[in-house]
Amino acid sequence: MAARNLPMREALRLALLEEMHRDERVFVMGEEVGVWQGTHRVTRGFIEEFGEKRVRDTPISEMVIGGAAVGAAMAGLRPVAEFMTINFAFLALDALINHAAKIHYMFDGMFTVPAVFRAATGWGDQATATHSHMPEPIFAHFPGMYVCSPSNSADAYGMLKASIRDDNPILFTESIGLYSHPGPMPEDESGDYVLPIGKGNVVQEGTDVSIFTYARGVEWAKRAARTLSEDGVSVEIVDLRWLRPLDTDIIFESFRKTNRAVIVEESLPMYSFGSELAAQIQEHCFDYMDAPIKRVSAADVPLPYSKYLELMALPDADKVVAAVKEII
Amino acid sequence: MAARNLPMREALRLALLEEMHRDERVFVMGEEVGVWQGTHRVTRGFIEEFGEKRVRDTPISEMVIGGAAVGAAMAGLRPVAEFMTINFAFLALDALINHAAKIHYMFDGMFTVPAVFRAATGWGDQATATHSHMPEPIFAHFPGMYVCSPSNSADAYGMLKASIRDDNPILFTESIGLYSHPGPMPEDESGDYVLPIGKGNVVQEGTDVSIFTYARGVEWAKRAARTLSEDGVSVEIVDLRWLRPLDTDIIFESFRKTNRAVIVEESLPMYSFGSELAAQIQEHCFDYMDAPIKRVSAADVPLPYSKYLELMALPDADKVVAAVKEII
Amino acid sequence: MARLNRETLVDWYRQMVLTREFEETCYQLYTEKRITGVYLHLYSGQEALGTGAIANMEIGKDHIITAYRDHGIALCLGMDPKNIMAEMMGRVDGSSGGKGGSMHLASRKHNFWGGYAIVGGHLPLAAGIALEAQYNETGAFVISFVGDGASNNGYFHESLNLAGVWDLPVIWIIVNNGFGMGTATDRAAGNVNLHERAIGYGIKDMGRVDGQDILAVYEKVNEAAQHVWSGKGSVLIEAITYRYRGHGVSDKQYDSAFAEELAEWKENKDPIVLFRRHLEDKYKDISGELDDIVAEQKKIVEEAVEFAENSPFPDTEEQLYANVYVE
Amino acid sequence: MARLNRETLVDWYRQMVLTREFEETCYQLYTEKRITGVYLHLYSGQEALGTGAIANMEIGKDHIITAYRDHGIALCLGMDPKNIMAEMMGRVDGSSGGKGGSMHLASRKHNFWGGYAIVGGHLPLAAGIALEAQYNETGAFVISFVGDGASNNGYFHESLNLAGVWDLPVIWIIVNNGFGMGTATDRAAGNVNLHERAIGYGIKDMGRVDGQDILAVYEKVNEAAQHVWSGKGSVLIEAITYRYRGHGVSDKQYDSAFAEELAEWKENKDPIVLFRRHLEDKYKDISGELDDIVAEQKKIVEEAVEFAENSPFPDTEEQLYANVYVE
Ligand SMILES: Cc1ncc(C[n+]2csc(CCOP(=O)(O)OP(=O)(O)O)c2C)c(N)n1
Ligand SMILES: Cc1ncc(C[n+]2csc(CCOP(=O)(O)OP(=O)(O)O)c2C)c(N)n1
Ligand SMILES: [Mg+2]
Ligand SMILES: [Mg+2]
Repeated sequence: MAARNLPMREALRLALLEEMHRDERVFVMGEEVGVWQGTHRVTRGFIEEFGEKRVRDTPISEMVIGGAAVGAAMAGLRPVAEFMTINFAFLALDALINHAAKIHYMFDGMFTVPAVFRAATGWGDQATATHSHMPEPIFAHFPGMYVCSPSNSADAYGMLKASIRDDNPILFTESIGLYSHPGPMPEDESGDYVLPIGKGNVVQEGTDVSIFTYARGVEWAKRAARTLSEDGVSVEIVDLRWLRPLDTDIIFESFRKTNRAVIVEESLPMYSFGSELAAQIQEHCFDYMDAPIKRVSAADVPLPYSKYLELMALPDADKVVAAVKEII
Repeated sequence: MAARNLPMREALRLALLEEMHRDERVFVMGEEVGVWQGTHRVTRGFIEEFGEKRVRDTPISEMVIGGAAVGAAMAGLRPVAEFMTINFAFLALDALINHAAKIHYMFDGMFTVPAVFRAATGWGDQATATHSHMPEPIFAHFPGMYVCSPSNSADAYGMLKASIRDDNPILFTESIGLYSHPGPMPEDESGDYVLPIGKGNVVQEGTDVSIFTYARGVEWAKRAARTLSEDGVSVEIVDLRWLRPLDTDIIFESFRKTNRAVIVEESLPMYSFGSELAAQIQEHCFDYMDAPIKRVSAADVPLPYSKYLELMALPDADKVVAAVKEII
Repeated sequence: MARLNRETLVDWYRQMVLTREFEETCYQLYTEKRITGVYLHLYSGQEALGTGAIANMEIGKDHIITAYRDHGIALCLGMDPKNIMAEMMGRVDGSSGGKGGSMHLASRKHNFWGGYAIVGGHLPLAAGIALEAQYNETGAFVISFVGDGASNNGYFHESLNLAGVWDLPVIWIIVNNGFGMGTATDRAAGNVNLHERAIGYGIKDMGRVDGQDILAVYEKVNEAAQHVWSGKGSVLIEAITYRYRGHGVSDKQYDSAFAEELAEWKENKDPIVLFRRHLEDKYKDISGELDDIVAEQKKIVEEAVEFAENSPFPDTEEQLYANVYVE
Repeated sequence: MARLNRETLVDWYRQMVLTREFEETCYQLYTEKRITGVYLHLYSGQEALGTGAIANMEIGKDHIITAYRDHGIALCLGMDPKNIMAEMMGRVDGSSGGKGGSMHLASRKHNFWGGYAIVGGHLPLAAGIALEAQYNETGAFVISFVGDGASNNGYFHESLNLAGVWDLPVIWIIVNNGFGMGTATDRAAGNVNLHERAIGYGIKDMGRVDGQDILAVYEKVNEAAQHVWSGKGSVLIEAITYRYRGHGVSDKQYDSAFAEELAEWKENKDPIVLFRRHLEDKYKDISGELDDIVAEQKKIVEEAVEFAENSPFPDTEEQLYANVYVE
């Protein structure tokens, strides 16, 4: 029996739908999640199915979206709060970092905060500087909250289920560029396909160079690998999935095999995902390094509106190929 | 004529005082900067000297402290806005990153935002999780705003003057642990001692290992260097001063000489200062690496209140010594 | 301040028609993918508000700032439609060099401090700009538009309270067009009389105004300006209006539910129709002149499109990295 | 709900005395460096507010949350002074295992969701906790204290508005003690009648109450509870009070300017003195009993200190890394 193909948005929708049916305590809240059917259609049909009690439109109030989800989670509910885009979660940084992520520790385990904060992330459709971010690294800088971003439909499904069932606060970001991207769903249709938190995934095995990435970067890496294979370069692709906890085991194992790495991220370059991975690898795999580790990131500018400028700033498969060629 | 010694708070105060006298457009705003004389006494006596027009107490409203400074700066003033501590600047992340840092670019140079955002930073006096951060890296992740933190009185003086005179938005953080720390002031008493933006400083030359750090880390590095010199290890200490622009020249030059490095930061370890520096060094000085680069950072936990736990979590000279010994 | 003679009124009509023409052309261009990108928020339906408020400004002295629904503001201020259209298309001759796009129009010359895309994000900027006016005693005021949806955001509270404490010269105008995206005002605000929020900040509550009636808007804002000039600080006005093209051009599904409501507004409360009727009542010979104006505005917009499409796209590394910092 | 018989009133007296005794002991311990760290915010002077409000709660059912000035709340709820004092000192027997300290007291058992140190940060938590009560129809309400200073923060606006839109069962009590750190209320709020902010959110404006008069506080909050129980959503109360020990124990310079004002409050508006006078008027034979209570509370606090100082400091790696995540 062939597994279904679903766009990532539908995979997310299905996971959320099933979890809401499974557990009465799960509810969604956020801007436009109800009557408007979800800005990204992930909650399409939910308000009709679950009613206003469990599908809660909020005012444009990110601080209270973040903080009320924390309070509700502490008190025993399991909120799935949506930030329409991650850019608006900047307004909830305090609620997320100083509250969601710290309360369990600060009261030494007295309270738990089983909240999922969903947010559309990424850029590339001329949304201009204030709406063009992939800032997971700044959230993952802080301990206490998990941070992830899936690269495909099956992962999106299994990671969202895992996040909703976990007792920790989780920032779950979803690449806007992947929402409409179709992909095979897991064979397991039991409703309990739950991926382990903090585990990366070897998307493709290879021997000459490792590409470490997540979310939309996986697509660029795959395309780059195809091009490179024509030149006889064998690429291993590792999708980290989680920025926190970070699966360093999978990174080190891959690197110790290939001895070369390129890190691909849609984020800005500095104090970022690529920085941490390169730092970890050189520290823990020093004797395995045959070449410097390269990073492919967004251009280090506030992102521009105009389409060609934006394209120049965005990572892509060609840039990945070029980076690999520098170290092969 | 011997230069004066001043605690860092007084050096900052003097710089601000002189700049306010020099330029009518400069004014300060923030919580408790006026009547209460500044939480950290940096604006002591200012309201008496300059009056309420130029020394403006604000409500506890970080979003508008950040955003009103942006507007005032765009319109032609030169605000020095104070966040009582950097923790509260989390509430102003959007004002700082999506507004201060982006407006010049987004309107292609039409507006400038010559605002300085001062904030006390760092931890170590049992202020507990929500008040214990040194989060410069998450602000420096984004282009458009400069980010710095001085390690001593003379630098504090020269860097604050430079920041006030510069036409870019600048996040200027000040280690709470250094405010009372006395240090020599510059010989130059002209009032125009202005340090260049984005230039680091070799605090101490050495040949065996480079310690890259900033702010309070310099003190730990110096103490570690003294201990290590007893074992015959010659340590070079580089104070980066600026996280953005980052002085990569000074880093690479030092590393190419010593071939070994330890990075010391009061920040949390992941997606942080040490990550970026290690990534840069391995990429640009690969052939000079004799050992993995080590990082000494805060423990990866929301910081605890209790004093021994807190001490365990905090970097110190001993931890720096231990890290150096691992790679020497 | 404008004098309400025939010339002025006709000019208001011209501004409103220009805006409508411009916006409907943008809509068309977007469907043809000649304007690209995910966001385009049109001002159609709200023309009386921008025009009537701005008529009280001394351009170049007083200040104005708004959110992303900013085309109408740029046009009423007198920015050249050519550069505005070039900005929509991301061209080098765009008012922001193509870097800002539809949501980020601005003009230093007109003291138009920009359109902003983070809901509420421009409100503290308005306070800061007003502080400059107060600090330097320029006698200028700031007009800051605020969406009904935006009025529920923390920025609103902190900015209006600061304006209250510091007596800042701001005319805050809530643009209550009934919705923030798909959420009706009463589902987002605990009290739908948004103007009453002024009470909490000790600023003057100026109540509501019919945002479709340009004369009413003009007078209300004029009264507000008197208050601000007298040094008594900020005022809050709530203007009732409607957006004809939904939230943004790429979001349509929801608005179908409100097709009737929209038809009703277009039919009975269109600000341009109402004002034309007023002008034709007042000046019996004016119809021909107004027709000419309509034709003229169509031409201006056509020329703007032509200009914009002939302007090159920025596409060099140098352009990409220019103006990250002031060097 | 408590019945106002002699036993209840005497218990209120006991709670207030316990709090005062506890706080003044903390002050002493801090000067002796037996309590360490930079922050210690005492509740002295505000005892009637915590006691009178909490008297309306069904402990374990209703909820309460507050800011860092939280010792009095913990004590009135009935948390053991021993664990509270151990928390002040960062010991393993502290109510938060020594990880939270003075600003972060809490008790799951008492539905006390904590003291929080980011101004305004706990207000959305209050809304979320109330949502659980509404969602699960528990019939519980939430008491959320809000500083006068905190009422100017964006969190306040967004939280109270959400409470208004969703009719959440929260009794919001502004603790107007005249200052946020060194800034007097009227220098921080555009309208000093802070309770009037309720209007903007469509929640019930219950005006002011004398926060030094425990009976008035009790009654006001009781009336609030009736409103909330009837399903009509939130209310806002503004309680007028004063802090005797300044903002925090380590900030003193400013308060000297207000020495006279403080003396005046202590002299004429001390909540414990006033209530004792009331009890002695009402029950002619009560003085001895009250004296005994005072002595007893002193002893309880002394024992708490002893207990705390005998509790070990957490100091292992395991303790440091415990409870970052739920495993
Ligand atoms: C902080 C933030 N949250 C959410 C959004 C997404 N968003 C863009 S416009 C909008 C609705 C704003 O409504 P309103 O203020 O009434 O303005 P209108 O569109 O009606 O002119 C929303 C939710 C945003 N841009 N910024
Ligand atoms: C967001 C934030 N800004 C600033 C501070 C610093 N701060 C701590 S308490 C305080 C004053 C709060 O005053 P109020 O709300 O009136 O409470 P009170 O101390 O009078 O009980 C300030 C400014 C903080 N903790 N959090
Ligand atoms: Mg609206
Ligand atoms: Mg107060």
